[in-house]
Amino acid sequence: MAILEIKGVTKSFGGVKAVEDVSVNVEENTLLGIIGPNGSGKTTLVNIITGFIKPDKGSVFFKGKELIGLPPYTITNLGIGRAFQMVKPFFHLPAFKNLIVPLSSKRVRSTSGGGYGDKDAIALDILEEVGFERDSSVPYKTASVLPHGYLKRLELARLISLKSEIFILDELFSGLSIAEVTSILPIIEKILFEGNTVIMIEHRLKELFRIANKVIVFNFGRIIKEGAPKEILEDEEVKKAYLGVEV
Amino acid sequence: MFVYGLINSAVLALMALGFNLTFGISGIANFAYGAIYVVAGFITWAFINHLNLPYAVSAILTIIIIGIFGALVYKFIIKRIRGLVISEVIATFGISIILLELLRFIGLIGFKYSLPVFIDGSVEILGVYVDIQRLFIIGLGILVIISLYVFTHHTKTGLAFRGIAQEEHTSLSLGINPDRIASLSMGMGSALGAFAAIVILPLGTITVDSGYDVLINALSVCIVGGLGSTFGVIIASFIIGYTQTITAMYLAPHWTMIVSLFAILVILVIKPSGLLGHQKELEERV
Amino acid sequence: MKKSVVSLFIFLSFFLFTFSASAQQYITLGIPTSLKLIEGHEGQKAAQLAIEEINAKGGVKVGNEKMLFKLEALDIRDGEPGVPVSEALLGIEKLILDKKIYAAVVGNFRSEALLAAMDIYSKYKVINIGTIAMTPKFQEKILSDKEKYKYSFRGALDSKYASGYVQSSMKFLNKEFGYNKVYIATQDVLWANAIGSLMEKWFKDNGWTVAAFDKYPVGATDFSAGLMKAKSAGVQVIMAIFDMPTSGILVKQWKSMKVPALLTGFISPLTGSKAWKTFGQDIEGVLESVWEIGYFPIKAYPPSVKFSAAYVKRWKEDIQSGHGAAPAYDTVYILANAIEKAGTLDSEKVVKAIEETDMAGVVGRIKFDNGHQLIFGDDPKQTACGGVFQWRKGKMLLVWPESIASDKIQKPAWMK
Amino acid sequence: MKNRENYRKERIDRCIKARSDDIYALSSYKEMWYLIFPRVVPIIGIAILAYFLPLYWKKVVITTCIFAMLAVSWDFLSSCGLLSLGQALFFGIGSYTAGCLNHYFHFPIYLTIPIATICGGFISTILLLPVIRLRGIYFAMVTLILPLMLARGIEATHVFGGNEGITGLSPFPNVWVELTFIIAGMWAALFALRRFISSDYGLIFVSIRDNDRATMASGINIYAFKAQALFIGSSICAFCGAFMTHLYMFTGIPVFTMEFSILPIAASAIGGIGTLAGPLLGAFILVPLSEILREFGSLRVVFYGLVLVVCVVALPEGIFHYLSRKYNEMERWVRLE
Repeated sequence: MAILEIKGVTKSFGGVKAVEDVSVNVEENTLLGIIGPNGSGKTTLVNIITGFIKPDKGSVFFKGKELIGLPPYTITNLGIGRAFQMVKPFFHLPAFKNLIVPLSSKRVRSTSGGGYGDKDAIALDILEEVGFERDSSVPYKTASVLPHGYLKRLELARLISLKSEIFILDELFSGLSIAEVTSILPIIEKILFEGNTVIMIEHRLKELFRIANKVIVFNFGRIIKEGAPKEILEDEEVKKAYLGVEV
Repeated sequence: MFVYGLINSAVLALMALGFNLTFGISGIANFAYGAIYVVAGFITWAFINHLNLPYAVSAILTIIIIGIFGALVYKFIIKRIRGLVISEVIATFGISIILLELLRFIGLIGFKYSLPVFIDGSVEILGVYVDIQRLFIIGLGILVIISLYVFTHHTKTGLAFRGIAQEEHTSLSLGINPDRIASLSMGMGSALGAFAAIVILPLGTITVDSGYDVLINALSVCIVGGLGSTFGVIIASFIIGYTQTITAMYLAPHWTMIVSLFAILVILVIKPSGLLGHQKELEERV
Repeated sequence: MKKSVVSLFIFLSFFLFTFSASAQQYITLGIPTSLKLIEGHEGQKAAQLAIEEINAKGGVKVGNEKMLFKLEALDIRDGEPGVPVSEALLGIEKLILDKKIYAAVVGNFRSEALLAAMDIYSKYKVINIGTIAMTPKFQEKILSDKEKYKYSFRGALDSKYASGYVQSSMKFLNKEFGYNKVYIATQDVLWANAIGSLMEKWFKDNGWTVAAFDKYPVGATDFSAGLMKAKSAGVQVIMAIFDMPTSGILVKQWKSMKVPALLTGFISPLTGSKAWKTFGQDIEGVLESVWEIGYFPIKAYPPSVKFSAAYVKRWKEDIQSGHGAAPAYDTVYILANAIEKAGTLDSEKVVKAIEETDMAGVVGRIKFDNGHQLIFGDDPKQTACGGVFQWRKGKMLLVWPESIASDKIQKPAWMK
Repeated sequence: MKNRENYRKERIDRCIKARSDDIYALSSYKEMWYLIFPRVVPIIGIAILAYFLPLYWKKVVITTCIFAMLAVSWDFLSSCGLLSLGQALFFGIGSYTAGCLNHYFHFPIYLTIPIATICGGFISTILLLPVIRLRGIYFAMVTLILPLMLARGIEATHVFGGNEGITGLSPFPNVWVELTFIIAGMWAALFALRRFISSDYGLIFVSIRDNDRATMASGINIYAFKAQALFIGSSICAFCGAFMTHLYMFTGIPVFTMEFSILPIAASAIGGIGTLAGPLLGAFILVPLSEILREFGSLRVVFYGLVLVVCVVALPEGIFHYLSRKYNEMERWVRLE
């Protein structure tokens, strides 16, 4: 059974249909890639799944439970973690303290027995996992001075510390160098290996297609193509939508 | 009642437009707006009574002086703290109390300060007498709105205004100088305030305290209308204006404030970004 | 730049220590009020005038030595909207503790500030004679605990007496012209509401029809709704009680909307001689109350003529406010007389002496009642006195009370 | 002065602070003094000042402390992303609660103040609960409107003494009690909040201000946290209100005036937003300053405005930030290579 079912979701903003009648099933422990031109409704769909926007129509089921109408924090606590496209960490806090917030969430507290363990240590462990050099000063630096690459890693670390089951990564690779992307890819593979599900919205098609199990293509708020990466690559309609973008 | 509700709305709209213009373009909440309004009234009064200038000349001079003053305030004060919203508010509020209390200190208190009306007399409309000045307010209000529209949609500076308002960074890359635009917007906002003062003040006397009232009025109209939206301001001033008139008519005048504040509250709870601020809804309400 | 700001602060905080109380050679009188509002401003000038007169004669005799008066005015801004009462009270405490005032005159502006200040005054045992705030709650509070609040007096009119004067003019209108429909508009503050409700009751008891009774918040700028109500109800009299500057708008709107009713009551922008300059022909025939006589010369009562002349001589302009200034002048004399009579500065004894005061002042004969309120009546030779005047051709003609009136109420020419 | 052409100014942090704020590696008394100095000196300084000043200035210190607490509470709320323009609301509710308890039920002063503190916080939170979803200036507008509305409401309905308020409430026994009480309250509020906000639990409040969406996406019910913050912040203000009520034996509509909302913000802007101590410093500059300026008579408010503008423009970061930077770093000239 699909872990996440999206059924007939529609949302319009003042006459513009941002998402129109979208239905997708996400299978457990797979990586779903979502691609499409800017403004085609990908982020809106993510906002709907995570509860930030209420759709006009349609429903979303997580393990058979309806998500529409639940506030974002409840959805997060159910196990759907979401990384933002525009990274805005908690700028006033040091990097490792950034993780104290998700570590204080209901989900983490209930899974770790409600105790107040050494959160700082857990946070530092997770940061090391996503590539913060433990023995350097980087994890202790205030988030506002961290470089872009580290902020993206911090987003990932947040989802890991939440013990999410579905990782929704909204353009995680945007603005990163090839070297940085290659160093983050293994982390995503590890997340998959641990039995989690990943949904990636991405413009870096090359990297995405290497790890994706299934890819859907958005244009004007609709799914125009759905299939294995290979099929998508060869599809004419997709090429037209992505005209000018080298695949 | 219909007519006076209309007038009340027009007065509110005129008061709010200047504040709204500045805020909409440069994001500066000009808390000195009320003070500028009052100062404009006194300057015109001084021109007429001490320099014996004709009314029209002194009005135009006042508008120009106040406009320049607004731009200077931006250049010397606000520019240095641009982006620190709280500091901007505190600084402009500081300017406001300096201006108002200075006026009070000079001794501009009492009941003798009032501007002459444009044309004396009154006409009967729908069974009630309305003085011509009030009709002027409606007419000039409409005129200002139309000319603002033309300005922002058909002139180069106006288009630059809209550009900055919508996307500051992109406009920067297109060679629009945001400081120039912001100081212009401050200047124009203040000039509009002065204009409103000259049109509205002949209805009564010029008092220092009304500076604070004007600010509160402008602020609430702008918030209800959705900050920065001209059409929102118009609609909001109609809502608040008519609410006030109707309450005063059928309930009692001392309920007007409560009812209009309550209306604002309700609108904020239902539609937090104001009536016409829907594109920003997500940002204002999580 | 930054350094200079910091050093400015250090300098200013040193200021704090350098203040020390000045030695008390004078009898210091404090004026805690809103000096920037007209009643407070003119009250201060009038008190100043009285003090200069007394000092010119060598001062007050306390026991065997003569002492001079000194005035300490402090703007506590309590009449302005948005100023918390605590700030006003702190100002009063400054006068009492820092300036070591012996007594306070003129006093608080807003009624709630006065009521709150009474506790402060009784705490420090400082005599105070207020001449601005008009709430009748003042006497109630004094009578509720006479021993505690005995230091507070009021040398001016209160709302009850005020409505008395309005009533007499209404009686006259009713009798002479047969008017019996009225619209009441008051400023939504304590004293004005008190007058308004007293009047409403009186009107109803005396067979008048009250079309409506509206309370306008301070700072209101639109009175059209009420005026329309009045017009459609066909009232002949509009009774307005206002002391805020924007109430001038009421007059302008009343005129421009052509409401065929006589404007009466108390509208502070209309009380002074400059009103004619501001409003001109518009206010022809308006009936305006005078809370305390004396601020403009009344031939039938010589002290008022003398006072107005002295005031104009000293300050080069005449008094604009129909409330507060003339009694402030009297207050200083009340204090001076009481101190001389008591022969000491001991406040207990001086309070006693003030209670027994019986003298001829600018506002009439001065006597306090049991609630420490100045007694008002219809004849300045018997009691203190207020009145009603009518604006006619740029002149203020006193029409009430009859004992000193120079003219009779006339129907304005444009009234039917 | 030597020729500085080939030199540049270098600023280095004094490296006494370890990696986080609560771990210190102290090796000498000097370093200990260095840490304690900024905390102890103001406490002792204000205490000495307060107890030895003439009576009137004691009163000024009391008022200053009240405004300082309001400012600290404002800064706390703004640290939690709740921009409030209505400290007067919380203050007024506390004041009215204490006043009513004392006047109608004759509760003694040592009961009214604690009850008003808790109840005031509670009532304020309940009142603002419907709009807790609003952000930024929209929340601010509501807080600005509510006190105005309450004041007008009391005026129109004549409840709780209506227009003239409730007077003749029980006073404090003497000025020493007043002083000790409010100064202790102020320091307690400041240090408790500073500690609280740097705790793991307090971090969540700061994170809401930084990015409330990311906080929600971290599984935190931000509304519950905002309500808690509101309760804490408004309780402090309610305490001030209750205190002021008994200080002046009076409560009435003026407790809702704008001054109680604006002065704390001004103090925070001058002192330095986000530090909690900064607003306190700001209040200790502004309120005594305004009292000193009484000497200037009517120009007082003008000067006051002038100081506001100059401070904000000259030191936009706030005095506290400036001082703490100067205190925690050394400057030296280094030769350019």
